[in-house]
Amino acid sequence: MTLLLETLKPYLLPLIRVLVVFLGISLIVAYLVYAERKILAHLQVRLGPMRVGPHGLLQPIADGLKLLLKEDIMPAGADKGVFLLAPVISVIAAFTAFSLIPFAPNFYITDVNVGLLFLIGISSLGILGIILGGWASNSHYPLLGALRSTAQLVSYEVALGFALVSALLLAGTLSMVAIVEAQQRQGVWFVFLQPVAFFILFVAAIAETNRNPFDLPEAESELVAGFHTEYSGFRFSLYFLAEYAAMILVSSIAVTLFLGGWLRPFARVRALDFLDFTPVAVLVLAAAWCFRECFRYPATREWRWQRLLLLGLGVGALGISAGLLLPARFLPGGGEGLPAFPALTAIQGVFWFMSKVFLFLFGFIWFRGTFPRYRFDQLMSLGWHFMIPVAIANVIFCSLAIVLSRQMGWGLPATLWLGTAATLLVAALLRREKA
Amino acid sequence: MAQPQDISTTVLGADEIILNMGPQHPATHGVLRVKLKLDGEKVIGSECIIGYLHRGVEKIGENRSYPQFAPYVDRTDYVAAVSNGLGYCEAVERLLGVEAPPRARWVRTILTELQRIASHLLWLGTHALDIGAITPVFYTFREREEILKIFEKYCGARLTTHAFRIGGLQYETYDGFEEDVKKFCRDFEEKVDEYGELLTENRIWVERTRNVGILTAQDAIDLGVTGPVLRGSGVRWDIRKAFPYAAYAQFEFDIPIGERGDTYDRYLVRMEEMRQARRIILQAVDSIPEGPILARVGKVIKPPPGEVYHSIEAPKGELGYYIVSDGTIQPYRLRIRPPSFINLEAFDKMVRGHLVADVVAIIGTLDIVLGEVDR
Amino acid sequence: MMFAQGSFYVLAAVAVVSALLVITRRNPVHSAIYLIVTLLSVALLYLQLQAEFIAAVQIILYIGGIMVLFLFVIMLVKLDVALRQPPFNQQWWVAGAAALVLAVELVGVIYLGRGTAALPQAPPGSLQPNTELIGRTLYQNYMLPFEIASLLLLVAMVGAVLMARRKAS
Amino acid sequence: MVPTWHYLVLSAALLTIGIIGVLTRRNVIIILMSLELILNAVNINLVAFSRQLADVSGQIFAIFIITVAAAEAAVGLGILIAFFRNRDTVNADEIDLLKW
Repeated sequence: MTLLLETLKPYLLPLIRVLVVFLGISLIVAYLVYAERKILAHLQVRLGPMRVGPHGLLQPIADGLKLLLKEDIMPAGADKGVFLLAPVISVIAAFTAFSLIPFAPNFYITDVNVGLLFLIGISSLGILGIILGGWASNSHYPLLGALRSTAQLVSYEVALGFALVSALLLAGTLSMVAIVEAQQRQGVWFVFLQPVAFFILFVAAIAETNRNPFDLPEAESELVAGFHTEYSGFRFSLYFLAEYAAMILVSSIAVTLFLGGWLRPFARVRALDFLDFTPVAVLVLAAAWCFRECFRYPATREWRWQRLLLLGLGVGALGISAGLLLPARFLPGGGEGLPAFPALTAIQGVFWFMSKVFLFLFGFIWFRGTFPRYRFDQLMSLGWHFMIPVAIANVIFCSLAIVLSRQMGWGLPATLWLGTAATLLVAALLRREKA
Repeated sequence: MAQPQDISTTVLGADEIILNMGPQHPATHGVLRVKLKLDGEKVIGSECIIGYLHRGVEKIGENRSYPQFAPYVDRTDYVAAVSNGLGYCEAVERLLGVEAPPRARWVRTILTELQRIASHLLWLGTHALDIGAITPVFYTFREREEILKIFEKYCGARLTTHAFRIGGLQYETYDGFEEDVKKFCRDFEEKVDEYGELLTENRIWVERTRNVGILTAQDAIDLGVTGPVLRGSGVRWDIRKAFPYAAYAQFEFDIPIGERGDTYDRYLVRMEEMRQARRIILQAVDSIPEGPILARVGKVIKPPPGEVYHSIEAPKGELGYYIVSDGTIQPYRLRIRPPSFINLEAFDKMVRGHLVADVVAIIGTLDIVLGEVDR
Repeated sequence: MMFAQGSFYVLAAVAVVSALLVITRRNPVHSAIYLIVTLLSVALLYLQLQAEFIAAVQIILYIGGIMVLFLFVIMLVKLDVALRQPPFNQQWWVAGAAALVLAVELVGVIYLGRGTAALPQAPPGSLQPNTELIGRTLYQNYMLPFEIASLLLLVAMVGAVLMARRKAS
Repeated sequence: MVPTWHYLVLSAALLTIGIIGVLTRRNVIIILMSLELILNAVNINLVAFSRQLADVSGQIFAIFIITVAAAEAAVGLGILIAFFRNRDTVNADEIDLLKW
């Protein structure tokens, strides 16, 4: 028994991390759907889910249950094995990739020296799930959706790749952890040195995740639901999970590469150290909102459990913030060698990382509420005639700038901005040519 | 002119597939079924299959007395019930040889123009939804709701209003009718600009609608399309100006026309029509004359033998009623010229050579209502 | 160590079995799926050989690129006719016999030469850092082949576009 | 440590399977896939020897081979599509005319 434990010991901590990350991502996906519905609703002068739980907070659970209980329909003439396999591929691809994301300096599953390459590779496996699902359904709409999807993903992967290369030029490494550390060392997030690459990455990320305005593979008004038209119940929810996990994934990649990963904004400015207390402030605000809503709900019997839930949430948030503010000297042993607020310090990385990711996700949702959908040929033309040339120009000019700054001893940021200006010139020329 | 061929019998090439769109599809505006012959994603042939909502309205008309049939016309173009009612009532009035009193005509004009705005709002929201902008539909429904509230206060119904009676109006306007209409018009001006902000200048919107579904003026006339679809092709033809009915002769308004006859032009035409409708309403509501609301038509409506064709400019185009009377209380034959049905004829001409995504844009821009197509 | 060896045999078995399935399945989509399994296990073998870069390239290019292309083409061509025809041609037994002879020969040679191939094993970590090493070698010693390869890709791209393009009728 | 010749045996097995596939299948798509198997078999050899000799050149050549594989797949599938358009078949034994 002890021998077994000894053998398993090195695997225990990674296993716990894997579990925490995967469960966390699943939970975030569930509430991302809720957030999307709520944000879209408020953009569209309506309220969104309000019934299940206070402000519909339990809606994701109800949705999940509903999906799980639905009948798993197999279309006649479908290729059974492939049909069952396809959504699983998508989910596995989306979730495996998270093992390479550094959420905090001390919290990541693994870090390999070709991390970014693996990340792209694994996430590109997700295409297989879409294309096989579309083919196996034995139906025209999914097939068209799958064809669109493949062409779109493959095309925008090129632009995405070049945008990533621009960041790699600055970091000089493929390891995700080292990329963030490079930004820490250079004292500037790469978004300020490579705005064009960041923009291209953002647009390509939207295309890669099939989100509006590039949501052609599942364009509701044209292809009903695209590649997952024939899927229902549990298997549909797998695709759903994969899609939203992929959104979080590309946001995480963008945050790691361009927005400084786990770094706090202005990490070097000591005068802004009070920003370290932002998690506490957020929690206290959330608690205050919970209490206010609790009193705004009608004090009748039928709302009782909803008010209790709000009260519980508020108290919980306050409790967590109190725990975060637990000073080190109250800990057993006096907290020797620990920072002043150990819990607060421990969650800093994850907090800032996830905040930036949420910023991205909000952008995704905002776009969905704003833009019409591109047509397929326009999407392709945008990708090949605009995004890819600009991305290549950016790589060329920025590598030139880096070489120049090394040779001539010019300041790196200024030279890079020069390169960016040249790229923008190319972009303007391309646009004019098109018009 | 190319005849729509029966595409299901043609031999398919290597890259060609037949795609069945509808009758249950999110973007066919009801139960239109379109068979598309695709080369990859390019449409090389199409065939519309209609009739899923056929209720035999015209035949029913032969078995109902004139007033009894009036509620049925509400249910043809069910998003513009007021306009349908106006057309029918005026047709029967012409058959009878009576004219509605001025007050009734003024109120009729106001309500029909409100209905035009409501119908265009519904079109705008769903059209944008088809093209992938999911937000405008909620904004347009917000304004449409205000119009429906006015209808509800006026006659008690929101959708199938049955607002008019043969010979005039059944109900006097309620207290505060003018204020409600004016308030709506005041609010609506900036709202319609708001939709413009969301779409008119939007790159993606312009790219999706420009040069899509071009219908030249000659083709439009040959196919007999009417309404905004015809005007979008640059033909200045509007029955409100050509054969004024109700009280339109009294008011100033412009007829917007397009230049290229593409989907974007039709969009602009309809947007401008909403502004013009507002203009008409504002003129009318300030000058509603006093007086009776119902002409003397007698308790039993029994037109003399004869026939009449009367048409109005409904939101979707020329809505005509052809009624043959044999002197009894029921029409001998009643025929509705539905604008949606005839505009749908242009569909095949417009979609050829476009992509699947354009098909939904073109269905949207034709602004069809299947209740009216199938009757 | 035991884990490493065990995983090699497992991966090798998976690769061979799914390779066999690739050439025996009637439906090309199933073949493609099994080929993806083979390619994935080969990629994992590369990882074991401490060639991380090649492993990543294998996944990105082979699975994310070439196999997606294969699947894409399979979807474009109609398969219903091909599925009903016999999957093997008439000369299958000749080909099988010849291939078998080849296999025996290869394995024999490898087995006989296993001693001569037993050069001193490189110590672990000798090819690290893998990516930098490959990058330097590729751009310093193999610059010309690299450029030629890029030219090849360009030619292939133009050729493929030309082939697949429809005749303007 | 797994001896190098085990990798060679694996490579030989994949090579043979690939060759059988190329020679016996009628479907051109599967023939092309078998070619990929053959190229992979070669790659395994290269990478295994690169490991044994502690020389990165083997991996470089593996990259070149993957490049060639990509080019070959693109051109091969392009030809296949063109052929399918004209003849409506993907069978290798029906490709028996030099000109169509």
